[in-house]
Amino acid sequence: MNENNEMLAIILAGGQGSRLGKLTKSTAKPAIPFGGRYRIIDFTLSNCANSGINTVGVITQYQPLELNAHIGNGSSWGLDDQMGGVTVLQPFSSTEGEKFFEGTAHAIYQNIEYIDQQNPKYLLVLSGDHIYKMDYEAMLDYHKAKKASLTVGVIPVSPEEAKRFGMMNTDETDRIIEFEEKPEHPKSNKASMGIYIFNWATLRNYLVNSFSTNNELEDFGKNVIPMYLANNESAYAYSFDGYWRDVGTIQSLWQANMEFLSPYNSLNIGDHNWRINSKAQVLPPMYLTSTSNINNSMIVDSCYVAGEVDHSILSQRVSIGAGSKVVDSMIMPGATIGKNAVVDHALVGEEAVIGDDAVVKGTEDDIAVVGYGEVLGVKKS
Amino acid sequence: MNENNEMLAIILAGGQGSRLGKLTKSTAKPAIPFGGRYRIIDFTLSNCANSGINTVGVITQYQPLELNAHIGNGSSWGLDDQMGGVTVLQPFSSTEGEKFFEGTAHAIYQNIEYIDQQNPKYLLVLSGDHIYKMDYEAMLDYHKAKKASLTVGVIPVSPEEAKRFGMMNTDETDRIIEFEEKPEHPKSNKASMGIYIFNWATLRNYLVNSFSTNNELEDFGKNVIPMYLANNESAYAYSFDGYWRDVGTIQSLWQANMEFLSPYNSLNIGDHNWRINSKAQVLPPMYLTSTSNINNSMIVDSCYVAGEVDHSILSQRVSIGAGSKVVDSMIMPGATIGKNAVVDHALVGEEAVIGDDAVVKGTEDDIAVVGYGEVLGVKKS
Amino acid sequence: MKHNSVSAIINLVEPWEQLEPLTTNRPVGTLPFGGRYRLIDFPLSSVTNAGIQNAMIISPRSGRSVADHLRSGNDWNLDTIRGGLFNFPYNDLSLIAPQKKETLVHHYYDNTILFLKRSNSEYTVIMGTRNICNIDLRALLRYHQERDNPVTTVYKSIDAKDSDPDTTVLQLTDNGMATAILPAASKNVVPNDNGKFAKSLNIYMMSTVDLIDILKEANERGDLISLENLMLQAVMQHSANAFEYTGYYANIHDIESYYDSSMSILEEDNFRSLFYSQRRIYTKVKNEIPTFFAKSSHVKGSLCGTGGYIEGKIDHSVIFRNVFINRKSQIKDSVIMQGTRIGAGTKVENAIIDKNVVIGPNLQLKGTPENPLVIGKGKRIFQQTEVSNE
Amino acid sequence: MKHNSVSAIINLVEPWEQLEPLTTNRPVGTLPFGGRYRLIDFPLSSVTNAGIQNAMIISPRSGRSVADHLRSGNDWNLDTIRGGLFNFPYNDLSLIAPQKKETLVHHYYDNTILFLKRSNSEYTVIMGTRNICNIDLRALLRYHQERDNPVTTVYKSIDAKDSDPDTTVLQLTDNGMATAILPAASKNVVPNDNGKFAKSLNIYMMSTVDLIDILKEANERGDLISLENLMLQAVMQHSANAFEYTGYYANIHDIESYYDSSMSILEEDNFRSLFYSQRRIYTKVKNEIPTFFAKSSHVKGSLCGTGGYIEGKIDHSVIFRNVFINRKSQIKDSVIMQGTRIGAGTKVENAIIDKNVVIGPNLQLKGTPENPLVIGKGKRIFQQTEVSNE
Repeated sequence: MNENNEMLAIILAGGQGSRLGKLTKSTAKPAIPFGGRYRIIDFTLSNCANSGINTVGVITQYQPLELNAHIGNGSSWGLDDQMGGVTVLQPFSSTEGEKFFEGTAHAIYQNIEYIDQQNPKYLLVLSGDHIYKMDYEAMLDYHKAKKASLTVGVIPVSPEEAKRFGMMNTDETDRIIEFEEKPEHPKSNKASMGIYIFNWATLRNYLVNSFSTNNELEDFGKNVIPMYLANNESAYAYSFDGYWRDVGTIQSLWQANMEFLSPYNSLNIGDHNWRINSKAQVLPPMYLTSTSNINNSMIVDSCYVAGEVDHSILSQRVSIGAGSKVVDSMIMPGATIGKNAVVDHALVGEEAVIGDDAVVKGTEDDIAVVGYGEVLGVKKS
Repeated sequence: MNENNEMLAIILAGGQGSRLGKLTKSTAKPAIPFGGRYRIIDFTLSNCANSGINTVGVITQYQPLELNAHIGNGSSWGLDDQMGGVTVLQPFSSTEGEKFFEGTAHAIYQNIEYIDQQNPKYLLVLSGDHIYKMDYEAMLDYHKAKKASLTVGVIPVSPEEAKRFGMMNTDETDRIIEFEEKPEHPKSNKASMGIYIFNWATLRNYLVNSFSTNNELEDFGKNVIPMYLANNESAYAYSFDGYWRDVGTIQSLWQANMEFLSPYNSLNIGDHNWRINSKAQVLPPMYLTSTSNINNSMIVDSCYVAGEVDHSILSQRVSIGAGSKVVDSMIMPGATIGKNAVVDHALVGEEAVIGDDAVVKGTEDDIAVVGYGEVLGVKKS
Repeated sequence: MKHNSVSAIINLVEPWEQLEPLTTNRPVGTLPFGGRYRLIDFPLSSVTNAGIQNAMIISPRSGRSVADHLRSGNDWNLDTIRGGLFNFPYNDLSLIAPQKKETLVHHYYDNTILFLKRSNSEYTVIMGTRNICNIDLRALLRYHQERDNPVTTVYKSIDAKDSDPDTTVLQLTDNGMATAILPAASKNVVPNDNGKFAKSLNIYMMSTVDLIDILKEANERGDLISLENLMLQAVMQHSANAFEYTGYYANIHDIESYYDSSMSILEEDNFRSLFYSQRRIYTKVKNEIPTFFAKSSHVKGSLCGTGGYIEGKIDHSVIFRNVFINRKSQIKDSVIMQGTRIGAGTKVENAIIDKNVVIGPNLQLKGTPENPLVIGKGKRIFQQTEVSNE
Repeated sequence: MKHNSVSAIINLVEPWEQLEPLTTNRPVGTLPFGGRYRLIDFPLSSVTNAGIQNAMIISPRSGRSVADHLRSGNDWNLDTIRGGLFNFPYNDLSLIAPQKKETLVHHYYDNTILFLKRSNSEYTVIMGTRNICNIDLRALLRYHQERDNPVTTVYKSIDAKDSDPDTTVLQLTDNGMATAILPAASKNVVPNDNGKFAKSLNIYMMSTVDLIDILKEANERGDLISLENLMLQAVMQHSANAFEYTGYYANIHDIESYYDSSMSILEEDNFRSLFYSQRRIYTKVKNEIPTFFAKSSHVKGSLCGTGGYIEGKIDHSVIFRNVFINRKSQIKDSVIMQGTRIGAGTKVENAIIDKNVVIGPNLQLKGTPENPLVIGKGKRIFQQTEVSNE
C-alpha cells in the first residue's frame, strides 16, 4: 500500500552492446537470453515490480523489435497497472526535429515530456543489462533519510576490478566527495552500479539549462555526476552487497550463466519472495529420450535431449541430437544441435543450427560464440 | 473463423499533419480527438478488428506519446490477440545506422524485419487519418478474385474534387491503366483513398531492389504505383461508396465533426454490427445544471454544462460555465470554458482554457482554432 | 509482498427483501446507482485506490450478475499477476438445502481461509456494499496500525433523528472504542451530546492471521453464520478501534432510501464529493456513443450517461446509459436505468424504472417522494392500467 | 460477426466415479495430464486455434478448480472485447437438492440460452473433456456446412477389441451418417469390415439457432437432463453427419485408461502428434525456474515440467512441474504430478501420484500396469504401512 507514482523508474535499454559481438547484431542487449528462461532485462523489470514501482519507462533505440515484443504491455511482471505500467520510449520526431538519444542523460532529456506527464517526485535511473536482485524502495528510503539530491547505488569491488568502474569516494557519512572514472589507484572500493535516484525537479533543471546553453550533459557518469559534485549537490552512495553482475561482455555473460547453474548461487533464483518473472510462453514439457544423459544442468520447456548435457543451460525449444555433447555452455532459445556434435565452452545464439558432427569449442578464457540464426555445417535430420 | 495472419495491416500514422496547424504541434494527427469520444485512428483500428485482421503494425514517428498511450496493447479494439495484436513501430537504430522514415513506402522498407516476422501473404497499407467504415476483408476477396498484385481502394469524386486527389484511370475490368496525381482534367472519378493491398513477396522485392540500387521508392503514390504500372503488374481499383472523409485540414476536420452531429449521417456510428471502439476511460456521468440549455448536440461522460450548447460536440471532461454559449463547435477533451464566453465555429484543443467573457469566433470558411493547453483570458472560478 | 500487504473481502450477502423488486434478480451489490455505477463499484474502487491487489467477492446465489459486471477484474486493476479477483458464489445460507448444510458444517469458511492464506497479506479489510462511501483505506490501515485493538471498524456520524430503529450503530466508550454494534432501537446505545449516532459502515480491518483464526474457530464450532455476524461477534468480544469517515455517505436498505440517495447525488456538492475526490470511482468500461440531445430536448439539474438519445424534458433526474427519451415526454425527480425507453408524451415523476423497460406513449407514471413508483426490470407497459407499484 | 461466427460450449459434467480418488476434489476436466496440462486444455485449445472468441464452460459443483485454472481466459486468448469465457458452475443435477430441482424445471437451460443469444454466433460446437484430441474445428465447420444434417458429430476409428462394453460408438449408415450413439455392448452396433468401431468423441457442431430451439423445447418439456444427453437425443432424432478425426486420441474414463494414456504420450510419435502439430496446446501460463538435473540424476525416456529438482533416477515417466526427486530414488513407469516430493532411496513403479504429495525416504510404491497404485492429492506418506491403493 505504498503511494502510487512517487518514484518513476527509467530503464536505459538503448545501447548497442557492441562488446557482445555477434549476439547483439540484430537485437538489443537487454533482450539477450539468460539462465534458460529469462532475458537480461527481466531482472531489472522484476526488481521494479517487487519494489512496488508501478510506472516504468524503458528507453530503447537499437534493434528494439525483440525487446518490445518481450516487454509487451508489462503484464508479465504485473506492470500493466491502469495507473502506471510500462511504456517503451523510442526515438521520435517533433517540431524541433528528430530525437535520437546520444547518451544516458541525453536520453532522459529527450523524454522529458513523458516524465513530466508522470510527474514523479523521484526519478530512478536503471540499466537494463545487469543480473541482480535489489529492493529499490529501500534505496529510496535511504535517499529520503539522507535528504539527498542524488543517491548512487554502489557495490564493493577489489582494487583490481576498480580500474574498470566509475568509483565513488565518500566521507564517513557516505556522502560522495569525489568521482573517478576507471582510476589507476582507487581510493575506495565503491563502484557505481549505474543506478541513480534523483530528485526529479532538480535534475530536470540541470538538463534543461545545460541543453539550452550547449553545455550538454550527455552522460550521467561523464557529465551529470561531476556537475552535481561541482555544484555541491548532496550526493550519497548507497551500498549494495548482494549478487550483481554486469553482463556486457561475452566472457562475463558466459560466467554469469555458469554461476547461475550452481544451486548455491547467492542470486537464489527460486526465492518466492522476490520472483524474477519473464514473458512466459506456453510450450510442451521437455522430452528426454532414452539416450539422453544429463548432469549438473538446467533445462526448460520444449527442449528435446537425445545427447549428453553436462554443466550447461538449455533454453526453450533447444534440441540436442543423439551422440552430441554439450559442456559448459549456454544454448539460447530455438537453437538446434544435430547428431554427434560437440559444443564446449560456448554461447549459442537463438535459432542457431549446429550440424551433425560439427565442433564448437571454446576455452574458459575464450568462449566460442555462435550468432543468432547462424548455421554451422549440415543437420541431416 | 477466417485463417489467422493471412493479411497484415500497416497503418501509416507517422505524418506531422502540419495542415492541422496548432492542433498537431504536440501530438500526431491520428491521435486528434473526433466526434466526442473517439480519436481519428479509432476508425481505422476498428475497421481492422471488424474485418477480422488480427495483426496490425502502426508506424509512427512524429510526437507519438499520446498516440502510443491511446493504442496501448490494442485491447480497446480486441487487437490484443496472443497470435497477433498491435505493434507500434517507431524509428530505431541498427548496425546499418539510424532508421527514420522518409516517406510512406520508405517506412514500410525500414520495417521489413517486423513484416517478415509476421510472414503475411498480403499487406494492407492504411492511413491513420480518415473517417470511414470499411470491410477490408471484402476488398481482399476482390483482390484474390482479380488475381491482382496490387489493389487500390478508390472513391468516386466530382471533377472539381479530383484536382486534389491521385486519380486512377481504369479499363472496363477495373484494371488500373494510368495514375494521375492531382490532374487538371481528370479522366475518371476514381480517387485513391490511400488504401492498398499488396502481395507482400512482390512488394518486398521491389522495395529491396530499389533501395539497394539508390532508385528509391520513397512514396506509394509518387513512386510505387507508377513503378507497378510501368512494370505491368496487375493493379486493380476497388470501389468504395460509403461515407469517407480525409480530415487533414482544419476545415475538413470541423466539417466532418459537424456531419457527425447529424442523426442521419451515413457513417451510422450507432450500428452494433460495425462498432467503432476507442480507449474507454471510466469517468462520472455528465452533469447538466439547472441553467443548462442544450440543442442538437452530442455530449459525453464527465462533461459539466451550465451554459448553452447548440449544434456542437463536447468531448470528455469539458466544462461550460453559466452564461457561456458554444455554437457550431467541437470541444476536445478537458477543455474548460468559463462564464459568459462565446465559442462559435471553432475547434478547441485538449485542455485549453477559455476565460470568462472571452470570445472565440470563426466563420464557416475560416474556423477558429484554440491550441492544446492554450489559455485565452482568465477563468475566474 | 509489498503489494499484497492488504487483501479485501467484499461481502454481497446482504439483506435484500426491502429492496424488491429491484433485488429480485440481483444482489444488493449489483444495484445500479449514480447513472453508470453499481453499488459494488464503491467498495471495489476504495480497494483499487489503496493499491490492494487481492480481492475476494462473496456472492449469494449464482453470482451471475456479479460475474457479468466484474469479469476479470481488469477494470478495477485487479487482474495483474500480483493478485486477482476471486468470485465465490452460493454463500447465502437461506438458499442452501438442509442436507447440503450438513456437509458444510466445519467447512463453511474453507474458501475464505484458502483465499486469505494464498493472499500472503498482513491485513484484511472486509466491506459490504449497502453503505455508499469513498473511503481512504490507506488512512484506515494507518489508524489501525497505530492502535491496540485487534479490529478496527468504521462509522459515519449521523443525526439520531435520521435513523431507523434497525439502523446499526456503534456503542462507543468515552475513549472512542466500539464495544458493540447494535440496532439504534437497542437501549444500550444512546445518541451523543450533539444528538448524533455513530452509524456503522460495516467495514472491518484486522490482521489476516487473526481473521483466519476467527474463521477456523467458527469452523471448529460448526458455525453457519454470515461473515458479517462473525465480525459483530469479534467486535463484542475484543472491542474495536472506531474510525470516523467524514465524506459523502448513503445507506441503501429499502426503496425509499435508494430513491433518496439517488436524488441526493444530484446536489452538486454531493456529486463532486463522491465522484471528483482524489480517489476515483471505477466501474465496468463500456464503449458507448455520445448522448445526442435533440433540438426539442430540455434537460436541467440532471445526470446523464452516454449512448442516450434525448428528445423530451428531463428535470432533476438520474438517467443511466443508453436511455431513449421520446418527444414531449417529461421526466421529473426520477431514476431511469440503462436501456430503458420512454414513449412520446409520457410523464414520469417520483419513479424508479429499472433496466431495459419499455414505456409506451402518453402514459402517466407517478409515485411520491415517500413511496416512489418502481417498475421492474424488462417490463413492457403500453396501457395506463398496467402501471402499478410492485 | 466475423469473429463470432462460431461459439463453443465445453461441458465438464462428465462421469467421474471411476477416476476416484483423482476426481474426488476436481471434475474430470481439470485432471492433470501430459506434464503440464489439464484435460480441459485440449478442447479449449481447439477452440482457440479455430479463432473462436466466445466460450461457455459448464461446471459441476462449485467449479473452483475450474475458475482457478481458467481465470480470465487470457491464456487461451478468450478475454478480448470480442467475446469471452463464461464459467457457469453448479450444473450437476446429482448434486442439486430436490426442492431446488423444482425451481429449475422449465429454467434448467436458461443460462445456456442466454449465452448463445448474446454470442451472436452462427454455429456452436459442444465438446466434453474426457476424449483427448487435437481437432481442427475449422475443418469440422467446413464439413458441417457442406452437408445437410442439422448436427455433425465426430468419431475416431478404433479397433473393436480395444473397446469396453460401455464405450460409446456411432451407429453409422452405409453413406456415413450417424443414426445413433450407443454403448459398444448394444446389439445395434457392429464393427465394420475391418473390425473397427466409430468411437464417439462427444463433439457436436450445429447451428446456434437450432441449438437454442432444442434447449427451449427441453425447457418447455421440463427436462432436467444433461446437455450431453440432449445431444444424443438430437442425433437419434435427426441423424448426424459423421466427421472422422484421425490424429492422436485418448479416452480417459477410469484409472487404467488414464494411466495408459499417460504412458502413451511418452512414445515420441504420440508426443509430437499431440503437442507439435500446427495447432498448439495452450494452458495456464506459469513462471517457473528451469529444472535442475544434478550430477547424480539419470533420466530416460521421460517428460519433465519446469521448476523441478532432480537427483534420482527417472525412467519412462511423466513428471509435472515443481517436482523434487531426491538422491537414489527411482521412478519408473509412473506419473508424478505438480509439487510432489519423493524422498531419497524411495522406489516408485507403475504409480500415479497426485499433486503436492510428500513421500518419505526408502519406501516402495508399486502398482501394476493393469492396476496402478494411486496416491491422492496432498497425502503425506512416511511409513511403508501407509502405502495403499485408494
